[in-house]
Amino acid sequence: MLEHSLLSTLIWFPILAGVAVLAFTGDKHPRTSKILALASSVITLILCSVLYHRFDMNTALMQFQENYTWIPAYAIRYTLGVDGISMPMIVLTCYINFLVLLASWHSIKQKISQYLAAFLIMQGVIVGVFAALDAMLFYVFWESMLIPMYLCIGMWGSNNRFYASIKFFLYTFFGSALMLVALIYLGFQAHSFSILDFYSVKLAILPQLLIFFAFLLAFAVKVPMFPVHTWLPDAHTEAPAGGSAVLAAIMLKIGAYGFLRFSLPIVPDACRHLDWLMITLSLFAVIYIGFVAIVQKDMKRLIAYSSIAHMGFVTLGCFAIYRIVQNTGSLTHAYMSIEGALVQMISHGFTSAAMFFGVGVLYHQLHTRLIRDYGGVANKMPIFAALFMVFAMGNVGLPGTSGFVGEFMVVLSVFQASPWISLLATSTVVLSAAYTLWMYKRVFYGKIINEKVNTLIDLDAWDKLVFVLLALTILLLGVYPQPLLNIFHPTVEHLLSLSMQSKL
Amino acid sequence: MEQLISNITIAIVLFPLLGALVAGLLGKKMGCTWSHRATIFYVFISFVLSLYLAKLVFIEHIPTFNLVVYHWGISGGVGFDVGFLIDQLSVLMLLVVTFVSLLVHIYSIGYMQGDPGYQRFFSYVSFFTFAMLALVTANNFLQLFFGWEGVGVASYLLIGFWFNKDSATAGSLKAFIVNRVGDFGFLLGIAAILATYHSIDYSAVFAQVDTTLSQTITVIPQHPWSVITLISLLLFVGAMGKSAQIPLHVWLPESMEGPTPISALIHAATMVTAGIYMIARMSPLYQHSPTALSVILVIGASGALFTGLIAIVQNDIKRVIAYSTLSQLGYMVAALGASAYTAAIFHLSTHACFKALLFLGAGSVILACHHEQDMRKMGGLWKLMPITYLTYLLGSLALCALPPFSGFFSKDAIIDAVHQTTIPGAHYAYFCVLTGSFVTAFYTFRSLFMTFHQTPRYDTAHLHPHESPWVVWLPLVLLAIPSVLLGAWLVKPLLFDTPPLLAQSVVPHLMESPQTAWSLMEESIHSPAFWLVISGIFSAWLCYIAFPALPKFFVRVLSLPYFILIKKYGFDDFNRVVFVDGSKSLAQSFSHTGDQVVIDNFFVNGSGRAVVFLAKLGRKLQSGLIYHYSLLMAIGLIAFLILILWPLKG
Amino acid sequence: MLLETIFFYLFAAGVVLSAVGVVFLRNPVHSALSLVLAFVFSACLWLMLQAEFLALILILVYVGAVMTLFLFVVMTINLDADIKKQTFVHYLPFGLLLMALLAALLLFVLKPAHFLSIGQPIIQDQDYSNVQVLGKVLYTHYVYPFELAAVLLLVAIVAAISLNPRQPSNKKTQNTEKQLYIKRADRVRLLSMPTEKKP
Amino acid sequence: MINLSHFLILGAILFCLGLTGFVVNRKNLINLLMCVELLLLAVNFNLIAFSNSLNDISGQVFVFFILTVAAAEAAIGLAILMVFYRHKHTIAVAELDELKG
Repeated sequence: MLEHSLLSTLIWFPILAGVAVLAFTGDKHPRTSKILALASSVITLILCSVLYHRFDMNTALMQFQENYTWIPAYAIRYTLGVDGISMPMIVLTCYINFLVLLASWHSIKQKISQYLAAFLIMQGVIVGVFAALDAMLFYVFWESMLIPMYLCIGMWGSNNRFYASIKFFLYTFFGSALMLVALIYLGFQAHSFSILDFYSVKLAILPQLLIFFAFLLAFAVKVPMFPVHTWLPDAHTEAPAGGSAVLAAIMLKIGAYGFLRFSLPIVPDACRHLDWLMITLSLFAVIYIGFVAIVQKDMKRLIAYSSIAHMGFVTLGCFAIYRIVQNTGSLTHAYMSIEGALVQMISHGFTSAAMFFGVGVLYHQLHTRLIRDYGGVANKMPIFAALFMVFAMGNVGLPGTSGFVGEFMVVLSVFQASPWISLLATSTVVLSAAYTLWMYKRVFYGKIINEKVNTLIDLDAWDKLVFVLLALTILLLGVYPQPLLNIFHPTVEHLLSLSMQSKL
Repeated sequence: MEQLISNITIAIVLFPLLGALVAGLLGKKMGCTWSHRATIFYVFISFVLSLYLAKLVFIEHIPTFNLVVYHWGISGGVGFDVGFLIDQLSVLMLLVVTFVSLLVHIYSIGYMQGDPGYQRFFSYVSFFTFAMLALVTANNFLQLFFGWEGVGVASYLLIGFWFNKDSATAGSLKAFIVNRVGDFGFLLGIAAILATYHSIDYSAVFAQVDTTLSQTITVIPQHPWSVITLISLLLFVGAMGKSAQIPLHVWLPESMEGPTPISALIHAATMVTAGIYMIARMSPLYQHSPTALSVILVIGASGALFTGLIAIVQNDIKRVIAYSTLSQLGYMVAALGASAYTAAIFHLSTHACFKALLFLGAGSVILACHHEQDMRKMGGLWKLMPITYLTYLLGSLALCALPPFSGFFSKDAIIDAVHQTTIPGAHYAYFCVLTGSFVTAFYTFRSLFMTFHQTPRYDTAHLHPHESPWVVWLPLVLLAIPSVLLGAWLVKPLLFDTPPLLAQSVVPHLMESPQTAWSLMEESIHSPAFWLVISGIFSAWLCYIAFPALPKFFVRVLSLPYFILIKKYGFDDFNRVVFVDGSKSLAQSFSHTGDQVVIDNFFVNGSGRAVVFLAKLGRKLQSGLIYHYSLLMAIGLIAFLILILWPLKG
Repeated sequence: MLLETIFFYLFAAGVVLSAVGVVFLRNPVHSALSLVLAFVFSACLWLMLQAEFLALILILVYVGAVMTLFLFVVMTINLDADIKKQTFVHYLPFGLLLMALLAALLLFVLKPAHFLSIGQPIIQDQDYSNVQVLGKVLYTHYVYPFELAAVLLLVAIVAAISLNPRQPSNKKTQNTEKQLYIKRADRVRLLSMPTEKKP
Repeated sequence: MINLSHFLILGAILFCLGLTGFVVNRKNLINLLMCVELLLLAVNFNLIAFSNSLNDISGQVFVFFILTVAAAEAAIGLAILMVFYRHKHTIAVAELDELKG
């Protein structure tokens, strides 16, 4: 019974819980709504662990499938299912959302129940995106995901929030419009809207290219890839800490997930033809954005740019496979490339969320995100400084933290595509250290110049819990990533065989 | 037995980490005393266990022990493991690292007394030790890289230990980033190894070396390179960063901003030796690439001479020693370049002892002078601090490579090896290392004379230097012993035995004739190096004891060279202008021009503005004036007429 | 035939000239009168085309009623102020050009060569009664449109009258809306004043 | 020899004149209405000319209706104009831009 409704529960339970929390609007019972939200989040987390334990790691098939008629006239169905790529993403989503709710315990003062509801609903919808196996269902979740995030930025953001929220909305919406066209086209070609049926549709090269670009626009905006990345710094800067965390940790992953779920297996020939484009854009993200991050004056902007740079590794890992296979003649190293990209996705979810929470803690106390307003924070907040150092090192990609695993695997495998690509990608080793640690130095080290820094108080119990959980996760994944790789492996194998098969 | 060794190895590596965690997490609750006790205890256990391993390896001659602890990750048919390799080289390194680290721990009790970050300091130092141990015991490149970066981050934390000091945090950042530049090459080297050998385990890689001798890789079209040369050079870039070779040496002098025990640890046993160790470990690979060896030889020899020259003009006692480290590292790298891997490791070990001694001695002096590091404000301390003086003198003599001190044997082996090698650049390298020995003697004794001899120049009214407490001088004494004896003791087994001591780990260097410590000393009387050292010491005596006005005279006469040396050949300025400012302004232009102006303003907001503009344009059509509408209507009518009449025109 | 031609050109010139007058004369009264003239000449031409009924209708209804209405309105409204504002004519050359183009196009289409087959006007018999023919069609075949036209005229009358309600401005009726929306503050003003001191 | 073409050309010229008046007119609404009358007249010319040439009375029926509608239009148009004038105290075409978007 559970098997056949677990995913639906994971989607709809948080949404219903969010609606229930909304009943306590008006900030009259903040505690009740917090407890309610947290409890439902814990329940979803428990369901996630069930999902993880019952997940069969030896197959690439879709598991926990649910399949109901939805709109029979157009063969649109309510189909859910997870494989080795989407399952970790769902767990990540629930986990990060749990942390967001935990972290908002003290930091959000106004309209708390709406805030909590927004995140619960967002969680359900995002899980829906990852679990949907019907293209139209996917699209519905995909678009509805924007609404809570839009509200989140627009309502709890800082000064420039209207600009940022509109920019965020239009940018991402603009991207997905063409995707809908592509999905409908595919739906008519396949006589079904099931994504799995799309995999077996034969397509000529021209439609493939067009579909590729339609997908590219949608997913590249989400990832975001250079040059459609500029919404991200604005959105992150203005969003509250929790919003930034979800945005960076989960929403960006959806773009990369889209590449893996749609672009690679549905239009493999187009991907093969245009892999140079994707690789170039990825390298741009790594190097160009890395440079841009160095000179940011705003902490959140800096972290946002570093997110873009890290996501560059994900797209690089996804699209380098064609060259790797071409050069080595075997698929084995391409596995490493995609698995590296996947690990990078998960890992970036934790590091970026952690960094955004960290900035949130500072912002909550001093109401400024500018680096120059800080300095010497380590004197007042030693525990926070130590934990933030772990996150910074994760961001830098230090071995032993999760940030290293993905980059290492991608660099190693991409070397076989071309040493030059690898050379350029590896520049992140220097750049990420430069921007992250320079920021760390300016914020945490040095003498206290700004008097307000003297008023900072170190983490309270709730924040400590959040940060310690994150730090442990980051270190654990860095020291022992094999369990994660185990989950990915069969699915990646299947995905690779699909994306290497010509559809002409 | 296997089980025992694996347990011991894991214990050796993990105990310092445990110490770091205990001191770091519980330090506040345990208090200072228990923090240092805990960390010292754990490092001590590591040291003792290392000794036991040494007994097993060197005396009982157990075979090379390769242990896989767990599979870190398996992807694409490649297993990434966490594992340990116990052989002669790693055990030697374990001994060096744990010994020096233990003494540094003990020394720090005195040196760091009263510092608000006392527990944190011990935690960092233990973590540093852990990272270095992980590095030297690694059996694959992944773990090597882990330790490699681990010492990097530990050094970053320790150099920036006094984080309220801007120069310290800047130095730490510089150290980390310069090291990352090296890692850049190192990571690519690992990638190249994986691409070539489909494994990153040492054993698997070395087993396949012979099959890839003629394999080439095309990095630049139409120019195939030997893949081994490429790997060697890439890995060497990493070594350049860690072992502070020109031009990536700039971080090392900056690392003086950290507390002195740390300087000792970084410069002597950990961190900078990582590069040397790595190349020695890779000797089966490097052996097959004369090109790479040539590059290494030239870079190392240049470092040996030119960084030594800088030491002559420094006035900060720690900086003198820091540049001397650079110079000695140059020697080691030159030895590697000359394929004398064993000699490099030999020098590494002796250098670890006497350099730690010198640093800790300098720290003792600094402590006595209330954290004054400028030698111009010292002088005449020998009577006040006899133990420090004596040990410092012994360390200096060892550094100068005078027989029978330990430095002599190792350096002599290096000079000999460089003399014998025939790869391109050998003559230049030989010149450098020979001249370097004069320079070494000169600056070493310059610092000795300026600090301990001459008339006191400190504020005698307020400052009353006295001998440091026992926790400070005990490590000095303990280090002085190997500084004197280690060379004579190790020279024969390392270089002249058959098989040599490290034969299983590194490619042995062929020596002409078996010799003993005594015969080497006898021979040295006839070698140019010996007389250069003597003359160096003598010159220092002339300049700083006999005729103290002489240095000023030289400065005046040789103002241009002096200026160049003071500017450190302009590396720092070059880096600041080109890399720091250059990348900042590049980044600024990317951020401003690229992101804000072109993408955001032109494309993103521009498309928004375009819509508004078009809408305004469209609004203009809706003027509300009837005659405008009618005019448009008329135009439409005419256009429509033309459209239908067009086919009729013919 | 010649006479016919002469008359045609005479009347045509009259129509065109008076149409030019309608367009370009400054004073609206002159324009209106010019339009009357144009109608009269048109009526003459329609007579030549044997549409006697329509020609007469044109004179009676148009000249007699509609144009009178026009003149009436023109004279009711004080147009002096507006006449003075008609100085700007940026569009005039462009408009003329456009119209010339249109005319050229139309002339190209309507040139006699295109109408050789059906171009000849039909000369009816002596006893042909245009009114009769028209009436027959109108009251049989087109009876519903005809009724509709009548209704349309009625509607026009009603509309024209109701659009101009002549209400006296000093009417004494209740404004319910205003009464409902009144507030206390609009009617009463409460003042707090110090009580007067007793002498 | 006068034939259909002549009448049609005359109608075209009248039409152009009426349109010209409509487009370039800056004076007042009344002139506009008069130009509309001219346009209708031009159309009527065509209908009558064709009716005559084709010997089909329908054309004249249409003219009859057009005249009726035009009369109604003139009546309502002028009524609106009067109302307008009472509100705005002007009927200058150049100032009537209430429709502006």
